[in-house]
Amino acid sequence: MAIVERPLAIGAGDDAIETNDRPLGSVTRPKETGSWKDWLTTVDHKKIGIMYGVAAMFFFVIGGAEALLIRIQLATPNGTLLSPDVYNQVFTMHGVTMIFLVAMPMGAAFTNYLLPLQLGARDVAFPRLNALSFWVFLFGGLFLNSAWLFGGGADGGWFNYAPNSSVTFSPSHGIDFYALGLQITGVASLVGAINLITTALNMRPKGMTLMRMPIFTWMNLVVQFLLLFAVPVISIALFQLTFDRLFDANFFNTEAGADPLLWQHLFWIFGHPEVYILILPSFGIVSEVIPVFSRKPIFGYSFMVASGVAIGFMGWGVWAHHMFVSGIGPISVAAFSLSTMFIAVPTGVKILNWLATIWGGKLRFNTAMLFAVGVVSMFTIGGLSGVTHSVAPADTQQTDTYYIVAHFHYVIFGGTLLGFFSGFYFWWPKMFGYKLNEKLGKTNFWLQIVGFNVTFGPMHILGLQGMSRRIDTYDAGFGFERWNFVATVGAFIIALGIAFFFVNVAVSRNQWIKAGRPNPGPDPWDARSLEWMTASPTPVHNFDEEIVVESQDEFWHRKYGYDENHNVVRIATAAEVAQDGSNTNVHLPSPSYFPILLALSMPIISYGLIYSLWLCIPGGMLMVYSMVGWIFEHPDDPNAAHDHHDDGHDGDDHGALPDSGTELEAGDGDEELVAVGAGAVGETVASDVVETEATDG
Amino acid sequence: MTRFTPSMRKGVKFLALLTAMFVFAACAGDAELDTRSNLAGPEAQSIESFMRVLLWITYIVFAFVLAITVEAWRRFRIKGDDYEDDEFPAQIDHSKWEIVWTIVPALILVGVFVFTLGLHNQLNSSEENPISLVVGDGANVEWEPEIVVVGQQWWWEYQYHFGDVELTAQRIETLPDADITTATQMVIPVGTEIELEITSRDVIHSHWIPSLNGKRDAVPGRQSAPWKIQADEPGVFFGQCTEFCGLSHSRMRMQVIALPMAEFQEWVTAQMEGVELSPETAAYVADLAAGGTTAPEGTEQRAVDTFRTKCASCHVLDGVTNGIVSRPEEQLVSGAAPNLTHFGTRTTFAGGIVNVWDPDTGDFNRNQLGQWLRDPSSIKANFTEPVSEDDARLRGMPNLGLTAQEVDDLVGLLEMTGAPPTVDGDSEFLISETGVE
Amino acid sequence: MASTTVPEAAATVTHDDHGHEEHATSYGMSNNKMAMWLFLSSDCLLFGALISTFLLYRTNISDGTPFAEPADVFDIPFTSLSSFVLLMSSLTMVLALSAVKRDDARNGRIWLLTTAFLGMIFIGGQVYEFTIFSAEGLQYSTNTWTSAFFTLTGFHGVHVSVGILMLLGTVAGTRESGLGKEKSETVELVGLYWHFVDIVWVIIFTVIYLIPIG
Amino acid sequence: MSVTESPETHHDHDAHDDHPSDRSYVMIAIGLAILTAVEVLLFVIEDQIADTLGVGSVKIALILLMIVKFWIVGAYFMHLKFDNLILTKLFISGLVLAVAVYFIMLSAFEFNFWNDGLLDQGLPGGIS
Ligand code: HEA
Ligand code: HEA
Ligand code: CUA
Ligand SMILES: [Cu+2]
Repeated sequence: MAIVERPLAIGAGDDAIETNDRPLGSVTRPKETGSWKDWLTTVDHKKIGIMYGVAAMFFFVIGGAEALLIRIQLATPNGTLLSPDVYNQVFTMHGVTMIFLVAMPMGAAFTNYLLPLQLGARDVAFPRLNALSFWVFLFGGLFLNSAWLFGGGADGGWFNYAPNSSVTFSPSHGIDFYALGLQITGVASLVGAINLITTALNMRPKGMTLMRMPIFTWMNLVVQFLLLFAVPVISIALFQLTFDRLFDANFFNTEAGADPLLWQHLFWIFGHPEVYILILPSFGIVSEVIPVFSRKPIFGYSFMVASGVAIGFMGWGVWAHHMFVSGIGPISVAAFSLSTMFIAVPTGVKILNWLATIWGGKLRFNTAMLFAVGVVSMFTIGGLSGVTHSVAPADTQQTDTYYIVAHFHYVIFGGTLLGFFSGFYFWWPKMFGYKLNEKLGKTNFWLQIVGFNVTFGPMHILGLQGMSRRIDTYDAGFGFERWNFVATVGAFIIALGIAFFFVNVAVSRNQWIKAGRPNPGPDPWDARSLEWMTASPTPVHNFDEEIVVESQDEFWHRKYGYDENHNVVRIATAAEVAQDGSNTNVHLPSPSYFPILLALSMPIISYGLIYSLWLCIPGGMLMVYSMVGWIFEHPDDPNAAHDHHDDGHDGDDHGALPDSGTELEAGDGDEELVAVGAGAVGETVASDVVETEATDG
Repeated sequence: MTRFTPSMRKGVKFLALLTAMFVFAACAGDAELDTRSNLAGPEAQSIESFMRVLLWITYIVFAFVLAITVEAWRRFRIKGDDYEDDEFPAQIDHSKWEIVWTIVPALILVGVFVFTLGLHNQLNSSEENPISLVVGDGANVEWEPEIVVVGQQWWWEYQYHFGDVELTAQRIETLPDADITTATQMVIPVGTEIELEITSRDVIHSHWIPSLNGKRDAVPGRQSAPWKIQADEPGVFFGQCTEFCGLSHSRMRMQVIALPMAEFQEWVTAQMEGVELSPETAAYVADLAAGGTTAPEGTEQRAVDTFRTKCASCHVLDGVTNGIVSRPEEQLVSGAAPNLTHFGTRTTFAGGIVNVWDPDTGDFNRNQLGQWLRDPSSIKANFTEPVSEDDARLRGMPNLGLTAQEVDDLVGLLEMTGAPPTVDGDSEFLISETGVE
Repeated sequence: MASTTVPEAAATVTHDDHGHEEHATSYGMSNNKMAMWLFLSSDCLLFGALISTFLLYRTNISDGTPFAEPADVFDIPFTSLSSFVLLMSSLTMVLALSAVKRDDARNGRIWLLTTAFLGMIFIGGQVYEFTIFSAEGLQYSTNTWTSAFFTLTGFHGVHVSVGILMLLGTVAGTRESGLGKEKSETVELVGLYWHFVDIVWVIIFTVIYLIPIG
Repeated sequence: MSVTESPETHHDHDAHDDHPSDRSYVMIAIGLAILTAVEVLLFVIEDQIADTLGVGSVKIALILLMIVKFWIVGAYFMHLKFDNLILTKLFISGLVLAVAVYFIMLSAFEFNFWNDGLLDQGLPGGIS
């Protein structure tokens, strides 16, 4: 009943699968993966994860370049590199880019790639929606950054307080791009959250109870819940802002009696859970890396899970610590001060449990481990300065100074980003089939960690010396020169360190190719969780057969047992236990054009809202077209490599199964959901039009 | 030794250095905005003493975490890249330890919170301490020291209301005219707790004098929850707007000048009067105010004339703009421009970034004032364009296209508006350096 | 009842050589259904933000209008009627689902169309209310109250409209393939969405229209 | 979502037969209609009640009725009562979170749930 042409089943058609004795790796065999179109239409969670990572890296270079501009401007007093106007755009776009287009999608990259694998699932619950999330995010990010080409980026700071964000005070279109761009990326996060929660809750194989899920998966489940509930809050705030700016609503119009604190509350109700959205994936990575390289199980698994859940939960009750000086009443201030402080308790549990995991272990300090241990100490610095902010009276001196800038770079760079780098080094062989070079990796690490401390360490001092944030210059007389210069030097050391990462990727890849592409094996680190139980790079279908899970750290327990003295003994090698990825008879979800098309319609509509409502018409048509096409496209290409019913279906064992409508395996089900899912997406974007037409007229 | 050990060593040393850096952070500065040294107000001082404790807690916790990491690295790292099959350290029993490190931090934090509450209450309570002042025509008032602080892009206005005005209940637009209005510079009596009513006319700003107390946002449409400052010694205290407020946020500064009671009284008396002009010019102004159209004679009258035609639509200068109702709200988004009556008594202008009096020579800063009048944006970034096609209002001081002659005249006129306040006759002490360039 | 008959202990990804996958999941329900509920629970925060914004500005109506308080504006009998219509559409929705589950496609279709029709009446009522309001001087940009009110009810209206499209889409999309009981999950999901939109209105009706101020 | 839930537990598998019949759906709808009528009635006679019992009682009554209607639709029309408990948990977590968070937010605005909003009481900014 397809009313739209069925997409080509590249790489997943009969031929592609059945003529290969080894199914495709994710990116390693371009010859066999077919053309670049494959990437545009893929619904494979691994490819999507990798694309998330590449896109995030791309934006990281942009955001990093902006950071370097900031640092050059501030290296000396009365810097003149950037005009005040440009400076304001640069730091705003730096913040927005780094938070929404680097740290969040990088988390999504790891989650997408690893969450199904760690569960032992074949894909996420809704592969096409997954592709949609990615494209929506990418186009949203490009849209946001395209503001530079259309008269300048947003200039209101990343939290963009009203009423400075109104047309009167920011007449350029930068903030329209901000509002609509973040709206779009929000759609991506929301769709992703629904998808991944469903996956983690509902797609676990037999035996994989919640309390056997790896901590990485657990932390990301928490993250997805945070997204699920936080995104709508910022959505509304952004809608209100958009309506104020484009259609003369009065949400933040103080002349009409509006209260500007409304924006602050809504933003931070989202914003604080957001910071835990940024950090928890990294906590998850560290919790995977440290046990492997300590050769010990994680210390206190259930406490680690519980503290992660507790952080996620408490994160909802602390938002007003960003508003201690906004003039909310003293009782609120005291209450939020209290709640904020106590987040240090579950976070401390994590830090100390990691230390206890290391303690007494057999520590292999390779690059992944170095980065992970780096997180433990660097995040602690940031967390501790966070505790000094949580003391509301003290925060009245600190807030909006570089002391805050120091805090959040320590937690974000020292926590989130270092964690991601740890993850790169750790999972690279699983993703791409070769290890990254250790020597270059260590150079990367040391440059990064030294540069990072040289950059952001001095900012503590600057802040306490009274240097305000978001200032484009400072005078020589205030005593800020020395440390600002040091910080700038540090920023370039970081840049060098990160350059080493890129060099490392290129060099390692070349070495690997030169060496004839040796396979690192399924389990290069003697690791513990299920993603290591299949070939490297991960075959398209993930696992050859279903894994029945019997314990936490299932893979490890298949490799090792205990002798009568309760000493650990090896009972099997990784190669014996792991699956070789040779199964060719696995049902795969089929690629689709509609996710990318649907995603593409959103920036078009957004340009239309800003520049000319006429453009909304083709945008809207594209949206409707792709939604309809999506719904009527069979999620499974009948030509794809799989047998349905016809060969050897032993229905009796399984009870009476309905024919359709309840086909629950991956790739099967998003038909109905998208009617709603896409409806919701459409709604979010389209409703500004409908909305104002309904109300204006 | 594995090959990465030397770099590890370096790292450890580096981290130790880093810790040391933080510990000595406090010694780094004697800058005007420093939150930790040269504190002159009891609030700022209490915050700092608490901060010192807090920082020590963080140093200790961090040192602990770092020490364990380093010690673990020292003791437990293995050489080479691969494990022997029999190397399986046992896990420590965890429940007991987990309870320890749930409870210990919680106890520390309970302690911190108790002191936080105390300090919080101290900062948010206010005491009654009326002081008696002679205002206007020798009338004596009991003034409960309360100053209205109004932020706008990109300068601060301070209003002193000596009458019986309920400040907290009104929006800034509906407040009656203040008895004294200053810009950029708040003058307060020493040793007295001053209550601040902080608000804004356009976007959110934040008022911050680090030596005296923490900051408080100026939110349009809201009166801040009460905030206060107090200076225990005379002096000039710098401040900076700390909530991002647009283009010239970095150039939105202010000063508090704390004067001993007697000097404060003198200052008040002087501020309650208009500018002192020569009798002829005064008569000329009176004539103009009554609707006369006499042509100006001499520099002073020419300056008055220029001010009345070019400046008075936004600025007030008591004694010069008599008879003119200035309507800044028609020309400016913020709806306010500084009252220039006592321009000369200030130490800074242009949002606190340029000195009125040259700190080296003590002379009136004619050059920069002239520059400002010729082209304000060259000193402080402004939006030079109107808001939009249908809204012609501006943000910041426009370029009025004044001739060199007019600029000179105006500078001369502004120089007549007063001399900086003094403490024991020593005005130099109060002219602190500020400003770009 | 087929939709939930799932064998115990069935797992997700059985790919035995000859096997048909088990269509079963950890919680024994379809992914679609769980996803729908997740979406709805996330929508609670969406509407929560809109409702709180309205509450914050709810007395701020006098600015630029001849009204002193919201009670002067609302036409309660009219709104009660349209609320009633929406509530009854929930009934027709469950009846549709129940018919589809009985494999009674004909009645299923009728009830679905009735539901959509009732939804349209509700939307019509809302459009009418908006027209009246704007004729009385309550435009979108008049004051904070109007902005908040129109945005809240407008968002709800958009939700209802999307629901109507989904209902009509379900009817249209099953013309060829039939609305047999294998489609009951589709109908169920549409129904969940529809009922949610209904309960949001239950809240809006009480909190915005009925609860007196003062 | 409970941590202890194992994937194998499927709670209400045999509960399906308890699904309400069409007849009971109609009865439920009638009940809802009656509740709505009571709500409107309360609104109409609000002044009388307010005189004797205070405005607060009208509000409490209306809110209680709202909750009951909400619950009925959720439990029966949306099947929460008969479906797997996990769905109820997921939905309730969003609902409760929304109510709690926005309640706290409005309280921080000194929004008084039992009296007016704050904006007509002069300037915002105060103690809570
Ligand atoms: C990854 C992101 C991330 C994380 C994880 C955190 C974690 C924390 N943050 Fe941070 N924060 C940000 C990102 C983050 N923050 C950002 C981006 C901003 C600024 C936004 C802006 O203004 O632009 C900000 C701003 C910010 C403020 C507002 C400052 C201001 O503007 O005035 C406050 C105030 O309380 C705060 C507090 C905290 C606290 C208490 C934690 C806690 O979770 C930290 C807990 C961790 C520890 C405490 C360390 C480990 C614990 C132990 C070893 C146990 C022993 C400890 C003790 C006994 C104390 N943060
Ligand atoms: C994920 C979050 C994240 C990350 C990773 C960073 C990374 C960095 N940040 Fe940023 N920052 C924020 C989030 C982040 N920041 C936020 C939210 C704000 C607040 C904004 C606001 O106030 O609104 C902020 C604000 C902020 C300020 C304050 C601006 C102000 O208040 O005026 C400064 C100042 O130094 C700064 C510096 C840096 C530096 C030097 C880095 C470095 O670590 C960057 C290192 C990366 C690179 C250098 C890129 C590497 C690229 C290459 C190696 C390729 C080479 C390419 C070229 C040189 C073109 N950041
Ligand atoms: Cu005013 Cu920043
Ligand atoms: Cu926070």
